[in-house]
Amino acid sequence: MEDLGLKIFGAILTTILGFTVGMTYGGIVRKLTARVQNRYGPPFYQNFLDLLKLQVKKTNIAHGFMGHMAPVWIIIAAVTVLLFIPILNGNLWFPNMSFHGDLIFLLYMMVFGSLGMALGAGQSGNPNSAIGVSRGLSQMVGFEIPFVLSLVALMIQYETTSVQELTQIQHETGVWNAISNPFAFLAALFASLGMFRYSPFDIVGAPAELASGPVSEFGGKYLGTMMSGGAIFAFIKLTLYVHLFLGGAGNPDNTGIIATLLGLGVLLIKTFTLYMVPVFYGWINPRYRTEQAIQYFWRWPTALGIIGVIWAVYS
Amino acid sequence: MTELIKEQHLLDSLTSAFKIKGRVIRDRRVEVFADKKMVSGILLFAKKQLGFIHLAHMTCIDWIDENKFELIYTIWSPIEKIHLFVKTKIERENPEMENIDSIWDQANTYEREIREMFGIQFPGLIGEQDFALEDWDEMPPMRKDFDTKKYALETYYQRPGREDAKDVRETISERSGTKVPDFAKKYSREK
Amino acid sequence: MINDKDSQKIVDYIQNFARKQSLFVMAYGTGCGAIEIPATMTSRYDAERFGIRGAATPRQADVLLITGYLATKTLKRVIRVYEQMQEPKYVIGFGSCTINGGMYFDSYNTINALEQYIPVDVYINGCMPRPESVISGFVKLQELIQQGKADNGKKYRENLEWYRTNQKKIIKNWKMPDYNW
Amino acid sequence: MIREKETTLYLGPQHPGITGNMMVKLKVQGDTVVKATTHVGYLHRAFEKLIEQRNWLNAFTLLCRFCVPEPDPMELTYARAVEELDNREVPERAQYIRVIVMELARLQSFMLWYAGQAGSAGLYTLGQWSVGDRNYILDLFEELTGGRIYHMYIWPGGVRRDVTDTWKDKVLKTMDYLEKRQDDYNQLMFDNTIFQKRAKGVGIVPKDKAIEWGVVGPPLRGVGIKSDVRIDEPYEVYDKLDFEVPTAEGGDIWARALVRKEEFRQSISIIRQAIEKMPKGDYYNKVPNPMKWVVPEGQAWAKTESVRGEIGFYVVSNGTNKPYRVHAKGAAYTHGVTVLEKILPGQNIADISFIMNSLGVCPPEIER
Amino acid sequence: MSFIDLKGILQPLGALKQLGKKPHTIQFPAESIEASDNYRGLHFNDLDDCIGCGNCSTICPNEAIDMIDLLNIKEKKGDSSLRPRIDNGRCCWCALCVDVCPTGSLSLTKDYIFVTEDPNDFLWTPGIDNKDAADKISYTSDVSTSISMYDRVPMRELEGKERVKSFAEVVLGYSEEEARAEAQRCISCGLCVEVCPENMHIPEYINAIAQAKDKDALRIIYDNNPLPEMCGKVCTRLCEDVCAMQVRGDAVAIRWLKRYATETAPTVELIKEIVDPQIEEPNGFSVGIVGAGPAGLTAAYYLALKGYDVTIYEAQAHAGGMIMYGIPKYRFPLESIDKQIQYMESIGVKIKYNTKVGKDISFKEIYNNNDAVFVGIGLQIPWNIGIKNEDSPGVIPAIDYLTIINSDGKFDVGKKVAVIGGGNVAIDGARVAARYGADVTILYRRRVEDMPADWEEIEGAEHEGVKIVPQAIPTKIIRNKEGKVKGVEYVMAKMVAQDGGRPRPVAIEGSETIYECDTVIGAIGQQADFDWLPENYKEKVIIERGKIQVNNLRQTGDNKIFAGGDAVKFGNSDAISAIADGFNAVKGIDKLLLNK
Repeated sequence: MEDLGLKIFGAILTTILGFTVGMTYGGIVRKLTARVQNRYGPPFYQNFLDLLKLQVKKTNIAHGFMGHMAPVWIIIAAVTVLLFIPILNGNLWFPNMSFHGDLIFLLYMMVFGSLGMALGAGQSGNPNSAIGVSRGLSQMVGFEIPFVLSLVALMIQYETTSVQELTQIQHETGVWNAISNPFAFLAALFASLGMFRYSPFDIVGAPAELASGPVSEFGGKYLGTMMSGGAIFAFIKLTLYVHLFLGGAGNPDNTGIIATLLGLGVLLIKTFTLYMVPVFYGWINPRYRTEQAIQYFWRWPTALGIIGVIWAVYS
Repeated sequence: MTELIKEQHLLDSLTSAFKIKGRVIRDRRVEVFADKKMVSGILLFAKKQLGFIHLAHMTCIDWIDENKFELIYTIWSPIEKIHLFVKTKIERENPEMENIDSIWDQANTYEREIREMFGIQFPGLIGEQDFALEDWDEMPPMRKDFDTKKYALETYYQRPGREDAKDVRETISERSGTKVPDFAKKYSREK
Repeated sequence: MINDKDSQKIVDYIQNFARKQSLFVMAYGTGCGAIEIPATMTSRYDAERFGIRGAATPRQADVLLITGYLATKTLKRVIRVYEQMQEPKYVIGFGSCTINGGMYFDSYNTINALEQYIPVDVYINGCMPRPESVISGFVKLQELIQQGKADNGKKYRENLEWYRTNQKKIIKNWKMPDYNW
Repeated sequence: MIREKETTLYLGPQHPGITGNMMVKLKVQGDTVVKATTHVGYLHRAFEKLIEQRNWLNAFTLLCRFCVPEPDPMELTYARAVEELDNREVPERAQYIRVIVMELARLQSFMLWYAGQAGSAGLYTLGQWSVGDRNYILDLFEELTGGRIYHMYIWPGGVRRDVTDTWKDKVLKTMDYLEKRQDDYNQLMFDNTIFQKRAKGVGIVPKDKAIEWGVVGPPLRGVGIKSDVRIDEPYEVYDKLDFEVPTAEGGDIWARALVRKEEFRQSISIIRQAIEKMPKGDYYNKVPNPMKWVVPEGQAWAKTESVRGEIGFYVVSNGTNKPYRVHAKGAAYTHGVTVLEKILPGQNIADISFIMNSLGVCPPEIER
Repeated sequence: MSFIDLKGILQPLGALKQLGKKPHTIQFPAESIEASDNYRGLHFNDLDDCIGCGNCSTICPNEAIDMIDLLNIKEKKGDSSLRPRIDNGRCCWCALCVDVCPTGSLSLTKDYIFVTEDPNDFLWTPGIDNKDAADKISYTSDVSTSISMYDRVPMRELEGKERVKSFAEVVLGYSEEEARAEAQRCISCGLCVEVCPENMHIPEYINAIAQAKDKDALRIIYDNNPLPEMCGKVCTRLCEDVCAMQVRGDAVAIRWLKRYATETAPTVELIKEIVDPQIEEPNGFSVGIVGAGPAGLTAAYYLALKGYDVTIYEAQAHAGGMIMYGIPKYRFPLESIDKQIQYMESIGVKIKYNTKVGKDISFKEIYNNNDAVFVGIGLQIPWNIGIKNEDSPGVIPAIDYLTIINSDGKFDVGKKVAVIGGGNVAIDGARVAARYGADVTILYRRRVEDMPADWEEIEGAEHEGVKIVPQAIPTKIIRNKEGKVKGVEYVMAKMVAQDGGRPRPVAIEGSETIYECDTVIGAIGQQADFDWLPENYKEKVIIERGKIQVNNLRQTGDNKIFAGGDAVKFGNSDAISAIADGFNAVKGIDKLLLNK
């Protein structure tokens, strides 16, 4: 039973790590955004304060069962997915519940959160929410195609559907998938722009068009919970990308404390660097219209994805 | 002063076509006074024949002493670069004026506003009854006999604390023990 | 359950700290003072330093800025927005117009004293208040929050009758959902 | 094809995308607008009624509040109308100062437009820059007039305070800075492929209908018609200054944006010329004691080019110390109602705010 | 569109260079930039400079300014002792209040932050609630930027050289346009009303003139002044000394405007038509008036309006008293007096000329035949100059000299004239002498700025070639062989400051100078003549230091006897005070007889 105890401890640790890192990244991005905009911006821990405030805000409105459920749904999805992601490659501290075929599982679970939100927003009866949800789903259809294509490329290339294994292969060969299959990586990278919902792909909650989109009717604890879910998801996506394409982090052969911390450091550097891509892109671009966004994903990223698949097949 | 040939020419063509009075105010400004019924004809003529394709502005003046409303249509010719004012006066009782939004679509907005603010009816005018106001059941507010200050004082909360204000003139009168006769009071300083 | 007064104090302190450091401002330009809001929020004055940011919908907002005069037509919407906001909520009145009618004191279509219709935490002087004033207003509000004095929603709930009477005096056609929280 | 269900969408009055405080009621099918109706009145303050209660000079404190983003043209137009009624000469120096103030007002308004146009499309960085930089112009105003937003500076007879040489130097310095900064803005906005995609072909004002619909200002120049009050009916000293009135073809948001981009340059150039040419002399032709100032009976119409288009004032005097009637017609009066209602159907709902910013819809100007 | 718009994607990346720049944010409140030098922030009022005219309150488009009574402000002339209080819930910072402030006491400061929970705090008094803001003043108005009209419309006058040729009126009066312009300068505060002994409705009639309602103006004037034409020409106009405009500029020409108003009615019929006096039914009481000077005429006019039977007893052949005989005709033409007298007579005032009380009729008779008596005798006996050889031929008191000339008499002043004194009478004497072609010099003990005469008179005299020798104390008259005047000897004086008073002239030893002249006109004041009054009345009517003691209603020790004019000890010795005496005596008589 020792093993289980460690796993539970690890699970809690993972959740805290994912949450903290996700929130802090958000804060740092706000700070950096401010610098680009010639100003100082809020402190990097601002997101925590926002969250705390939202949690202590009274929330007296309800929009039906799904209204209650949506945030819960999102946080459950987020934590679940988090637990299936290898935080550090083969590190015992983090309960990597990976199993064979978890990549496909993750693919579905990640949609799961958005789905919960969609259902909750749909029940709020706000037309902005409804339009926002439909836009969100359209956009998801847009970026899922190159994303899935790039994953498919990886799966074909290494004939595995386990994230753990993909990481391990990169660790062993020392060649990142980003290099071994650059087309798949690029396709995934473009798809990630859509995933993080910075402009030009912030069409879901475009303020000038839809107020705050799906979350229009959510405030207080609901919004706070969604925010934490979002933060964890951000961490998940980044970690997943790092493990899929950027060689992962952590050394499965050495799980001592120093090595673990070192591994975490590598993870943070890689994730943060990756995170900057959509952020940079967002600073300098206005938002697409929905159909333009879908067109965007279905053009270059999809083509790259297909090339990636072909590359994988023939390499 | 330059000769106002263009303006005079324009005025001549209008006065001869409609037998109306008018004058050249200054350069680029010509006005004609028309009967209520002729207005739409003049506007249409000006638009189609004389090139006044832009309705720059339209307004209403409440001449309460004459018991008339004056409607002013300001139109502009981008080619001649002249403003033409077509002015007409209508009765203040049950005022009604021809709707010209078939000539200029944008007249619709002006007419809705005038309908609301002065109570002039434009038969055939499309658009909701309310323009800027909501649930207004008093007299149309831009009429001269509507006292906005009185209305505001009655309707809205007045913050107390200013009752101790004094009038300089009255203070001085009081101190010197004289009174301003009633017939002179209208010349005292406005408050 | 926490019964200990001291621990309650600590909890209050933390709560208030979070509340004051994270003020989501309702993006509703009710009047002309709204022109200085962009200036306040953008790079020259950067109100985000205080955790002040915009919120697109009333559900998410903490602070309602009444930026100047309120036409009766807007008043109705403001009340609606205000009632949709979640507690704790705060109201800042901008400029002369909210205090005593400002330059529209004799207009038939604008209200004079804002606190007659919704409770107001802080009034900012000016016509219109410049960004420094606006920020001072926020700083003052933060002080009040930290001291636990700003409890706008409670005041409104408790005096709902009185507010309703005043509101209905102005708004002739009252067709609005009840305030039920 | 199955007809999608029509839904009603209310854009505003509380909505981040709306310019100011108004409401557009939309009938939409999917993402496409079928019918749009503008509802105004949320900012109705009864200006025209209030001005009738004030005396001739007092009125000008109200006037600048007609339209918040650009108060100065209102002051100027009113002043010019009253000067026409009163046969009052304005000293030449005052005319030059007025031109500088007008162009500075245009610049700051353009910068707000940059922010609005980009912000409504989700490009917030530009808004942060330009609105932040706009403060430098407001600082100039503050130094000249004592007020940041509401200057209450131009009044019948001239201007309220004289300009100093240090102020002129500051203006020139700020102009240099803005010229440099505008390149940054343009890099982010006009060079941006996504912005181009968003702006081109959207919100088209048809060329043959433009004048009839009452389109004025940059939107009219955006359809290729060279129309500007500053050249059509030159006022103040605009006829002594050398400037271009840019036009663009297409009538879409892109064309309007190009026009404004170039006008920004022209404004800077006008300010430089005006500062150079400004003569010495009086800045104010004193009006009598404002409480007793009586303007002769008559009616006058004055118009001025503001950033959104022409602004006209119809001022009527009945020979007393108060205006009998003042009617103001701003560009937004037609842009915000008729034109908007006409061009919105067929557009994507994502573009509504974008179009409104591009037309320069300013609700306080519509209902006053 | 190109295949791939690489430029369009990469170009915006230039924005990233901003990352390295230092933000231009002003981290308020930690740091802040100072507001500009003429920022329009909160008000500040210099309470000492403020005169409480309330012009700020009037111009305010938002009715944001109230005038309130501050207890710590002392009442003084030309100051309403009210001070502005601002309602910041109304203010729009247009700064019009600053621009119209006639004294420049009101200004705006660089302070603008004012945040509070209590909306009632926004009612505050600048200068009291922000005492320390005096060094943060930013927006002010000086004479050039203020929109108050500080420059008086100049009065057209005859040329100095032209004037001395005749007794034609020197001041030509305002044209309609000039009068309107001048009347528009008035801010209608009414501070002047208080100092006017008669409390005329000055703001009202000026406003009427500004609004081109000249007839109404005249009516307002006649409400409490039946001799406006006289006042419009020769009033001492104390009002103009406290005019709000005079603090930083020229006072409004109140006197000239009154004069202008009276010009609208050139004939008696017109006056009657315009003023439309409402004469009440005779009430059966009769009042006798001694002396047809301004006081007596005023009393007579208002008594007659109230239905009294009024009779004036005048010793001279003309009514008007001092204004008839003491003022030269170039200032106040004969027709004007006649017109006013005729108007009085037309409403029922009876005047018995050439009837000197005590000689042609006894005072007792008047006293017994009337229900009340009003005494307005004025001052006829000149003071002596008090120097050696004063009784020489060629030395004449100014008042006698003027009386002779005004009675169409001739008086040969010779070639050179010395006038001793600095009051209006002295200047009148000098200017009249100048009109007879004499070379005139005025000798005055103090400095020119100390002269009690009007500055306009002094200026006028100078234009007419009158020389003024200030700080000259006459010591004796030098006679020639025939005993006639040959010259005046005087010493120069230096001014020595004196506690609690104006500086005193002190003679400088050894500075004796002789001014040679043919005539010396002494003008250092007059006293009343009470010889006509029987002793038993004199006891009741208390006379102290040559003047009659009266109460507020101008009632003397004898209930039935009222008194006014220069002969009573009340107010100044000028025409407008005399009119005030007459006006107030009417109230007293009303109270006595009708108990109103």
